[in-house]
Amino acid sequence: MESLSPRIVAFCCDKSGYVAADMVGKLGMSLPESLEVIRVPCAGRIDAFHMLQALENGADGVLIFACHEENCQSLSGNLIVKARMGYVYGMMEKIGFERERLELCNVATNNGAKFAEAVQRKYDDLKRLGPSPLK
Amino acid sequence: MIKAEQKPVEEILDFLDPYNKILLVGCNACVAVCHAGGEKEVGLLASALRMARKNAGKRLEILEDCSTRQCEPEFVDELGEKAGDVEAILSIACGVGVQTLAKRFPEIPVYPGVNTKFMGETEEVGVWAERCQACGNCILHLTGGICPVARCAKQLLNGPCGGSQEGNCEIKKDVPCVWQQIYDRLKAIGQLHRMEQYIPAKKWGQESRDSGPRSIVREDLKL
Amino acid sequence: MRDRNALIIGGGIAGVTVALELAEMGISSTIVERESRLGGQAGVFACKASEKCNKCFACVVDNQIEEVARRPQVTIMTESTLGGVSGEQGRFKAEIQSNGRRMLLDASALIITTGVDFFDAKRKPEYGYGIFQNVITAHDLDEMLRSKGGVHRPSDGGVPSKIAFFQCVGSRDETIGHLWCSKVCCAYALRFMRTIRHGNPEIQTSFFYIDIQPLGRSFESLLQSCRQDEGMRLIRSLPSKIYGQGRSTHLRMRFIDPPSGEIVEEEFDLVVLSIGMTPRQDAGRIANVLQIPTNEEGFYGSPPENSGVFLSGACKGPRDIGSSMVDAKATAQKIVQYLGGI
Amino acid sequence: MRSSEDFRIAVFVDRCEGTLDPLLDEEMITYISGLPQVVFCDQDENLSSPQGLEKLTSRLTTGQADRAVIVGGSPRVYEQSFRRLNLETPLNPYMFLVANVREQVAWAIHDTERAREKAKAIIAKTIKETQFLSPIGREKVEIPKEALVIGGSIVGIRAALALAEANIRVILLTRAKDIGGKAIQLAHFYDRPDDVSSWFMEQVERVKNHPKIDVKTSAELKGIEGYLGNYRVTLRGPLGKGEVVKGSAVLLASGYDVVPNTEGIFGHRCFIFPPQMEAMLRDGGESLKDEKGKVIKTVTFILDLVNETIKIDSANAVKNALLLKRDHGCMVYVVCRDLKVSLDGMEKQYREAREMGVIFIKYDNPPRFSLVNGQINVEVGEVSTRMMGEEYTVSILSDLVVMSEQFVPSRDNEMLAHLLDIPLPQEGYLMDDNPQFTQVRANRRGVFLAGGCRYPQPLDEALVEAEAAASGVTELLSRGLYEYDLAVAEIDPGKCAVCLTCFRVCPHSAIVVEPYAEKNIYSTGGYEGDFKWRAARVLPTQCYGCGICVSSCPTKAITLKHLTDAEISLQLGA
Repeated sequence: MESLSPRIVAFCCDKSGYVAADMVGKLGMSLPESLEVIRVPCAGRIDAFHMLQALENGADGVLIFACHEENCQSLSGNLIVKARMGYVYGMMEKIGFERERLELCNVATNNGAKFAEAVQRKYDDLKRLGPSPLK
Repeated sequence: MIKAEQKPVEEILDFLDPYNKILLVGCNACVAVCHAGGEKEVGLLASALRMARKNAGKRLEILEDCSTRQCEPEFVDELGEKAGDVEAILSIACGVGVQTLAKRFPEIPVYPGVNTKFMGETEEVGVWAERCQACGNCILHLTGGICPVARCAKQLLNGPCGGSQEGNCEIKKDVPCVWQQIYDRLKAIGQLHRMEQYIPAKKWGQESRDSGPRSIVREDLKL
Repeated sequence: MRDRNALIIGGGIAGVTVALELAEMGISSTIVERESRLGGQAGVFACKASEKCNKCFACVVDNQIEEVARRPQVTIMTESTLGGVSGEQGRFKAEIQSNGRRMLLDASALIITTGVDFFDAKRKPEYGYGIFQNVITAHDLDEMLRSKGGVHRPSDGGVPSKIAFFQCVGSRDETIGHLWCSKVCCAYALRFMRTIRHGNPEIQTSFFYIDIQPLGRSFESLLQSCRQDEGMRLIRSLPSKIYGQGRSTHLRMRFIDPPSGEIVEEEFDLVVLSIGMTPRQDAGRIANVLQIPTNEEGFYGSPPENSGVFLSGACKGPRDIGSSMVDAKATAQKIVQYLGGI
Repeated sequence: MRSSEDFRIAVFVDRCEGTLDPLLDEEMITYISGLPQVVFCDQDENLSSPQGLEKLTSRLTTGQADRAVIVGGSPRVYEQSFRRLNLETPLNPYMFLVANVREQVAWAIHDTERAREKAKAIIAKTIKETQFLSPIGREKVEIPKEALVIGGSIVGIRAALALAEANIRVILLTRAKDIGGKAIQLAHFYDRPDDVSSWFMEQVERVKNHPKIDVKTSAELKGIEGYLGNYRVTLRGPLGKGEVVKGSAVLLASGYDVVPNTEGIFGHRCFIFPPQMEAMLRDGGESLKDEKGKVIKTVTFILDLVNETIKIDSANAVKNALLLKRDHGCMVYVVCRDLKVSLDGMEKQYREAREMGVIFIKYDNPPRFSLVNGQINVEVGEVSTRMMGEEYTVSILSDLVVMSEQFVPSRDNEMLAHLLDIPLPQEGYLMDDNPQFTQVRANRRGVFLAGGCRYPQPLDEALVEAEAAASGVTELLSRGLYEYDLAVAEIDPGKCAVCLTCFRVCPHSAIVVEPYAEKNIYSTGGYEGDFKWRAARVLPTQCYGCGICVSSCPTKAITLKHLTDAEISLQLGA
């Protein structure tokens, strides 16, 4: 049954994404159980290596929840992770992963609804796309 | 320092195709500084290669390591044990490191994972520019500290070509003409007269690598 | 050195920020908040980012509330109100009603951060708030964005295709005696338009105004991006009345089209009223209790110097989140000076 | 590292006042208790309450466990209550991990069976993750109650006074020959009757005579270095050898610049700028006269050709229009795109001005200027006079045209941004408007800014900002000590390639490159004596623990103590 429930790794900045994730339930919205939330102090903590590692360990998709541009407590953490994603996209293309399997989503602490929506959209995308080529 | 950049991963995959177990070795010196071959890059490349091979249905086992400096025999020796049971070595050090490995492990094929580009300077994070060609006979004292050998597309030694336009190079239009820069610099330091000083053609055959590989021998340091 | 504890009346963004700042300076405080949660009006605002942050500061409110709960120096009393104050300056005894109980609190400084009420849009019946389902206030839109993540028509839940934003509803309006500008509404409405257009580029938006009022440092770039967006019309005109059309959810309005000077009619399927800020209903009572002056508009004027009573935030006059916070920090500095420094 | 068998993990299950009951049934508790290395599994109805935490503390004093996992709500909740209650647990606070099974599981996965499975997976992973925990210490540094204020404008003056009144010693630096700035140009406040110059002189006197304030004029900045508690500013001295002044924190109040707007008929005697208008109103008698002694009857203010989104000119124009009308009987026109009334009390003044006969004209197309018999003719189309698509223009023959000057970023901003390593966005004002910095704080701990160096603001708002920035400084200095967790990045100098990447990417200027390493990548040591290699080093007082440097380091020489790569890898299922 695994193929029915895409495994999504969500890196969540503690200043925005993680708080938004906590808010989802409070709004009465839901999250798929195959979502794995990884709390990081800033999106800039996430290296290209972590994104690849998530894929290598069987994630069907990787979401990165960072603060909106010009709203990062570390000024550029969200821009840095975006730049690193550029590198990973290039690599993914060459090693046989669809680009849709990695996405950046900018949220604020109070964006619970946006968080839930982004996860659901990715979930649906990944279902359409099928399981990770590694499976 | 030496600047390098990662080879296209498909090229690496191509020459690794016959192997099932390799050693991937980085170098924590120059290539680490330019983010092409340090310990972090070892992890990144290894992960990407494993996935590509898994995708292709041909698993690849990768041992990972990173030398302190791959151009030193002692540091390379430390790899001995790991190298013992792999079919090939992928080095993401500069070309020097690859050769040090090849010399040290005569039985094992060694492949380069980066393209060694030039000796250069860091302009900002992620941007490096060529500054020295190791021509073997420095003329920077004549050119205001700006090297026409490394930075002029035509390696002209006595002023710009006719194609220098509005201070830019005619071959690489977004790059400043180095002779314009040399002129400005000499003017700024009050040495404009050096523009008139003739720089003789370089003896490529004697000083540079055209006469074959060079070596430096310091008798006073040799043991 | 005097006793150093402060009583903060009002747990909106200004009150919370004063408490946080004082806590960092080693001064303990009690926040008395009438509602069941901290944050006040701004506590339910939504993020108004588009492709980047539009500097609405709503997220900062959430951060500050979470932060203040971490401070051992801050006591938070919700569902509580100030009854009366006795004692001399610097040694106040405040009577607090909390969940039906009365209690007396000592305080060396009193800080009023009671904020504002929003204008009741029903007082402008010509705009049809409370009559037409698809006429909402900016405050309603904020809550909608916060809880649903997107904009929809209340009548049928559909995504609107044309939204009109009316400025100065309850501000700059002599007919209701509101001779003040609420300062924040232009920027808020423009940010709404940016965030809505970012999420749903097919929605057309129109902004009806008297004068565009700048707010804060980023306003210039906000205004530029609005002017450049073809899906946003900035119309210097205020419609006089909104008409419903039988069973249709669409709303018709008449206004002077500035480029031509002609009276035109246009239909929209969602109207957002930028309701202004008004003095709190009980502002007069608190002013009496604490003997602080109110100005002609009904907002608080400065209390006498060295009285130990301080004002902060929008209770002095309309303010946005950002300037309320700056004001609260400045107030904290005044309090620490009053209490003898660090 | 010890083998994982040695770990003894305490599990505290927070039932969150019954809300987690469906999830945390008996089977779940048995499951948790049965996980490897779990020495006990306690339950509490409300773990984040003082009572709950007290129980947790006493349970841990038995020393049975050396690390703990809390199963319950969001980690943010427990971090909050731990800090609030200043909890002294027998375990280091960094020996705890939280398995969040409430917000993101119980509340967000509505099928109980699925939620339970998810909770189990999260708990098991968290238990495993405890193997990477290690205690993280806390340190403190002394912070002298001294601050540096840069900029001698009224904003700097107000900030210096606010600090001094809070018992902080202040050195006020200004490059000018005397303190003052642009506020001295004003004749009147817009919102109160007081005389600006006497108010202003009083402020200046207070600063100059304050025992805690040291004013240094003609102070040219040469360099700024240091960190919270120890900022050092080098001043350019006469003989190249500069004086060094010290402060625990830096408050920038360096203001903005003004350039003349040369549109219109620049240079004509009837064509003046707002400061000249202020001067005329300050010095003029009952009737205002121009340079040639001619009585001024008609004055036109031109707004919004520059500074369209700044309120200063608009407020001053309304204020002066009222004065010209009331005290001097002038005919006054205010020509603007949008009249800015978003200042306290301004709408009323605007109305008053209109009632008194000041004429406000709003344009879409900029006005045109011409000379007619020694007067300036201002031609402008008023938007509300448009009819049938035609615009009617008005001509205003003016004795005086008051043209706004353009406010621009100070020419010092570039130097200050460079010296202090704070952002200088394209528009040229310091820092950006990033809400996380709540306007007055810079990215570098201990640096604050206020007033015109951020952007030009009306006097009253700038003064509030000055005090707000002062409060930021006061907070940091209030205890005389700065205490911080060492939950920061740490660099292994032996692995550092001194590539400077971290130094360059650190958003908080928390990394320095110093000679302190016994060895580095280029040498394995063996040097005699005091020789030390240069390597990057994190200043823990400045570090916010964001981890950007960690993931940028090409040699993996940097560790984020509270979230190592190993922990992330484990969570990723490696």
